[in-house]
Amino acid sequence: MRRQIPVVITFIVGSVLIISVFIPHKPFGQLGENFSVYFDIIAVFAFILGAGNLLRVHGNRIYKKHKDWPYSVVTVAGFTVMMIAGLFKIGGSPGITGDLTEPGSMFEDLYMYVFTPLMATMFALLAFYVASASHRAFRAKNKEATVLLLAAFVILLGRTPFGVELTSWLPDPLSFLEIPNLASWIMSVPNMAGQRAIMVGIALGVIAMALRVILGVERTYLGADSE
Amino acid sequence: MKFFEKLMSIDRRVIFLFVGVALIVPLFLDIEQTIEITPEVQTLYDAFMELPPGSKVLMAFDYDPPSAPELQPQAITGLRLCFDRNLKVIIIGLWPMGPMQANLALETVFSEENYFDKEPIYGVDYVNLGYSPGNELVIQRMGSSIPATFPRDFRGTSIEEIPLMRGIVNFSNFDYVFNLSAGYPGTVEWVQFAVDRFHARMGAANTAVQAPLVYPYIGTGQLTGLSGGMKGAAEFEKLTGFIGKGTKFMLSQSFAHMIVVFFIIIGNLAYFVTRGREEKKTG
Amino acid sequence: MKAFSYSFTFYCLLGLILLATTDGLAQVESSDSLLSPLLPPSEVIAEDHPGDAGAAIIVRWKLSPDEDRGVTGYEIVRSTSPTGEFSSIGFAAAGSNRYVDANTEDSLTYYYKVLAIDVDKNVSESELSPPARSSPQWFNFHLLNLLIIGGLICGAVIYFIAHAKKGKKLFLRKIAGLEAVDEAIGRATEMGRPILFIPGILDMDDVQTIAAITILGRVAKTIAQYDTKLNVPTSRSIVMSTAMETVKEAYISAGRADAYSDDFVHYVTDEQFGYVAAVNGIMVRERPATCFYIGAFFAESLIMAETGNAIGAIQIAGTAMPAQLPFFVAACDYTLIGEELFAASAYLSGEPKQLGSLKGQDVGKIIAMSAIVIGALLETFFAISGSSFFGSLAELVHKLFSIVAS
Amino acid sequence: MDSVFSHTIAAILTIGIISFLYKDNPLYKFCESLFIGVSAGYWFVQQYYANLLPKLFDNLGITKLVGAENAPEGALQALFLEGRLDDNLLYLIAGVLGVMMLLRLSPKIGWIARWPLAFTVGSSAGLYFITYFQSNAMSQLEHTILPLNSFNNLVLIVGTVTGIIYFYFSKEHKGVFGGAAKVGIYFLMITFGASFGYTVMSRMSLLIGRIDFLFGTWLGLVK
Repeated sequence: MRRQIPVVITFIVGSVLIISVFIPHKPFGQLGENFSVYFDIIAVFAFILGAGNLLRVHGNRIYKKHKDWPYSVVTVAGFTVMMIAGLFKIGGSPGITGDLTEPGSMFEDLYMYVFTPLMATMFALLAFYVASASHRAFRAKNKEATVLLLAAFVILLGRTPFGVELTSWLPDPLSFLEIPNLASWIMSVPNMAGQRAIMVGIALGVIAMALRVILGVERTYLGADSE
Repeated sequence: MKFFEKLMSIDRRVIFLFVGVALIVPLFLDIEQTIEITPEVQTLYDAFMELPPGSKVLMAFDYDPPSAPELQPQAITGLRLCFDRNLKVIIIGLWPMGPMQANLALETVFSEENYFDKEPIYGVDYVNLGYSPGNELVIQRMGSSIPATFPRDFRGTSIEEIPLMRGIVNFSNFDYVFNLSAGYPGTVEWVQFAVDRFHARMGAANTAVQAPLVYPYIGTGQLTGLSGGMKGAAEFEKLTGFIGKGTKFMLSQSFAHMIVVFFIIIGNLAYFVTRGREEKKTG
Repeated sequence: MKAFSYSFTFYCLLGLILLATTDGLAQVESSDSLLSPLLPPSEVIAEDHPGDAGAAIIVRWKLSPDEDRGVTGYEIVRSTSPTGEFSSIGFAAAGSNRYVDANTEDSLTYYYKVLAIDVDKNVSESELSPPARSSPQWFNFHLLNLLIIGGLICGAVIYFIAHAKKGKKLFLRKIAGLEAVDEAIGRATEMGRPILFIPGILDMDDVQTIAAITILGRVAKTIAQYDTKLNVPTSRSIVMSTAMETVKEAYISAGRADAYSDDFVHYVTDEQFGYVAAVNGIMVRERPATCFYIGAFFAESLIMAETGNAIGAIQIAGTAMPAQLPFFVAACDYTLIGEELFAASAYLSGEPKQLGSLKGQDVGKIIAMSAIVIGALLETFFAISGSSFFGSLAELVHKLFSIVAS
Repeated sequence: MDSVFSHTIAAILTIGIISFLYKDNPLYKFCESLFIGVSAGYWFVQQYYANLLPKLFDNLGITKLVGAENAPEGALQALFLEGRLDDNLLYLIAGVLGVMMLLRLSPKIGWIARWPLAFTVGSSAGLYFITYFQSNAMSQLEHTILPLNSFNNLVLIVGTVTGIIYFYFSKEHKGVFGGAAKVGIYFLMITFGASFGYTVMSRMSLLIGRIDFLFGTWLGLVK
C-alpha cells in the first residue's frame, strides 16, 4: 500500500501532464505552469529539512569537537546572521511587503560585500581551471583527441588578435581558410551537426526515462520499503 | 629528455601563475593596441550619433555582478555618450541586480572628469525606474503602458512627479533602446517584443557568450548595432573617445588567450617529443 | 535555448528575404509615393485563434497595395463596439498580414481595424472587421503531428518493455563508462578511501536529477556490498531527502542495513558556487578515490572535475547539459554523453523490462534517421527536378516535424 | 557600511577563495564555511520572500489575513467574504503536499513524504517528456531536413545521422555500422572541441573582474 499510492500518484500526474499539452481548454492548459508553482511551494517546506540537516551536521561537529569544528561555528553563524537579517529586514523598511534588498539594509550589505565576492571569485576560478584543463586535455593522443584539439585550437585562435593576423594574408579565393571564417564554419556546420545528434539522443533518453517513471517500471527514487 | 617530461606533467600551479600574471600585468601597462572597428559596433555608435539632442534613450540593464567585467564598461561608455550628446536616459532592468549596476555605472561616470555641456540632473536628464519582475512580459506590458509597468522609480518616487517621464506612454516615445544583456531575459526578448511588436529602434551590448546568439538580428536590421564582449567594449570606447576599462581589460584578455594557446602548444610539443621516443608512432 | 536560436535564425533569414524584396521594390518606386494618398489594407478578418485556451483572436488582412511604396508597418486597433472608440493594441511589421491579439475576454465581441503607416507617418485606415469572439478549444490540432510521432515512440517503448517482461533476450552494446563503475568502486575499496557522488545542482523537478538519483541507487547497492564509505553532498533539500531514501533502500536490499548511516547524504547549500566551494573542500580533505558527477551541471562542472583530477581520483561523469559535456570529456576518465545518462540506470539495473525501454529508444532513433534521410532526399529531388510532386512530399515530411507556435 | 571597511572584507574573501589554487588552507576553509552558511541563509530568505509569500500566502490570502497593507485578496477572502470558490484555493493542495514533506521527520508516518515526492517526480517526468520532445527532437529534426545541394548541408546531415548512430544501443559498433558510428564520434569530438574552445575565452573575463576589484576598487592601483 505504502508503495502503491506513490506509484499511482506519479502515474496520474505524469500522464495527465502529457495529455494536457494537447488540450488547451481550462484547466488542462495551465496545468504545467501550476504544477511548477506547486513544486516551488513544496521545495520551501523541504528547505526546512535541508537547513535542519545542515545545522545538524555542523552542530554535531561542534558538539563532538571534530577537528575542524571552529569552521562549523562560522557556517552556523553565517547562516543565522543572514537569515535574521533577511527575515526581519534589519536596517530596511519593515513589514512583509517591503523591499528585501533595500540599499543600506543589512541583508543588502551582506549580499554585496560577503556573498557577491565569494560567488564571483569562485566563478572566476574557472579562468585558471580552463587553462590547466586545456594544457592537459588538448593533446593529440589519438585520432579522436586530435579532432577535438584541432577544432578547439581553430576556435581559440579565431578569437585572438594573433590568430586573426596569422591568416589574413590569404588571397580572396582562399578566404574561407582564414581562421575566423574557419572558426565560424566549424561552429555553424560540424558543431551544429554534433549538437543536434546529442540533442535528439537526449530527447529520446528523456522520453524513455519519463515513461519508465510514469509506468512505475523505475521506482528507485521512492526509497525503502520497510519502515 | 627530462625537460620535456617535466613539461608534460607541469604543476598546474605554474599554469595558474602564468594566467594570473597574464591578466594582471596588462592592467598596469600602457600599450597601444590596434583595435579594428567591426561594422556592428560602428553602426551602434552611428545610431547614437544620429539621435538629435533631447532624444530619449531607454537603457535596459539585464545583467548582474558576475557579468559586469564585460558589460559595465559598455554601460559606462553608453551613458557618457548619451550625456555628452544631451540625450535623455531612462534606465530599467529585467534582472533584479541590473538597476544597481546602472547606479554603479552612473557613479563612475560622474566621478570622472567630464566635459558635458551641463551636469545631468536626476529626473530631468536621466532616471532609474528600477527592476520589474516578469521577464519578457515586462516588455510586453511596457508596450501598452510604461507608467503602469513602472509606477515608481527605484527610489520610490511616483513617476508622475518625474519631469522626464511626462508624456512617456509606450515605446513610441523612445527614440532608441539600448540593451545590455548577459542572457535570459535579454536581447533576444527585447528584439522579439520591443522591436518586432512595437517597432522600437534598438542596439545592444552583450557578453561574448551571448553575442553569437543575437548576431543574426543584425543582418535583418532588427538590431541597429551590437557590441559583443570585451572586444566590443574596447571598440565602443575607441569610437566614442572615452577610453575606459574596456580597452584595458581587452589587453588583459588577449594576453590570457595567448597564454592558453601557448600552453596547449607546449603540452603537445612535450607530448610528441616524449612519445616519439617511446614508440615512434605519431597520428 | 539552442533550439530556440536555430528556429530564430530561420525566421531571421525569412525576415531578411522579405526585407530585401520589399526594400528593393521600395527603392524603385518610392519616388511616386507622394503622388497618390496611401491606400489602406483591405479584407480585414478577425476570428478566434484556434487550438488555445481562449483569450486570443487572430486578425488577418490583405496588404496595402502601397506595401511596396514605403509602408513601414501596420497598427492594429480594436473596440468592443463598431462605433465605439478604437484603441491601439499593437503593431505588425511591413509585409506581415496577421496579428494575434492575445488579450481578449471570451465574453466580449471585438471589432478590428488595421492601419497602414508609411515612412512619412501617413496613416490610412482599413474597413471594419466583422465581429469576433475568442473561445477555448478541447484539442489543439496544431500538435497532431506531435501526437502521432510521440505515440509511435511511446508505443515502441511500451511494446519492448512488455516484450522483455516475457523473458525475450535483448542485445544491448556495452557502454564504457558503465563498465567502469564496478572497477571504480573496487579501487576505492582497495585504497580504503571514500566515494563521492555529486547528483548535479538542480532540484528533483529536473529529469536529469531523477536519472542521477536512480543511478545513485544502483551504485549505492554495489558500494554497500564492498563496504566502502559513500559521501553524497546535495545542493537541494528535496534531492537530499530522496537520496537518503534511495541509498537506504540500496543498503537494505544489499543486505547491509547495518552499514547504512544517515550521514552519507547531507545538504550543503542551494547556491551553485557555495556548493562547489564545499565540494572542493571535501575533495581535498577526504581525498575520495572515485568521484561520480551525474546529473545537471553548469559552470561548476570544470571546477569540480579539475579538483578531482588534481587529487588523482577516478572520475565518472554523466550529464545532458550540452555546454558542460566538453569539460567532463576533457577532465574525467569516463563520460556518459546525454542519452547515455538516461540509459545508465536501466543498464545498471540489468532488469529486462528496464532494458526493453532502451530498445524502444532505438526505434525513436530509426524514426529520426529515416526522417532526415528521406526528407533530405525528397528535398534534393525537388531542388533538382523542380517537380511539385517531390516538393509537396518534402513539405509533408517537414510538416510532420514542425512545431507551430501560435 | 563604510566603504573602505566593506571593500577590505570583500577583498579578504576574494583572496581567500583564490588561495585555494595554491592549496587548501585555513583562510579558504574559513571562506568556504562562511560561504556555505551565508548562502544557505540567503536561499532560506529568498525561498520565503520569492516563493512561500507570493505563491502560497498571497494566493491563499494569508498575507492579507495577517494584516499586511497592500497585500492582494486571496482565496480565503473569496471563500469567507464572498462565499466563492476561487481557483487559487487549489494552492492549498501544494501547501498540504509541502507539510507532508516535513512529516519525513516522524518515524511513524514518514512514509507519507513519498506522496509529494511522487507528485514532483511525476510532474517533472510529464513536463520534460513534452518539452524535450518538442524542442530537442522535433524542431532539431525539422531543421536538419535540407536538400543535399551544398557541401554544408551534406556535412550537417551526415554529421547528425552518424552522431545518432553512435548512440544506437541495439547493435555492436562493428563493420559498416561501426564505421558510421566512428564518423559520428568525430563529429561529437568537433562539437566538444569547438564548445570548449569557445568557452575558454569567455571565462577569462570573469577573473579580470575580480582582479580589477582587488587592484582597482580596493587598492586603487589601477585607474
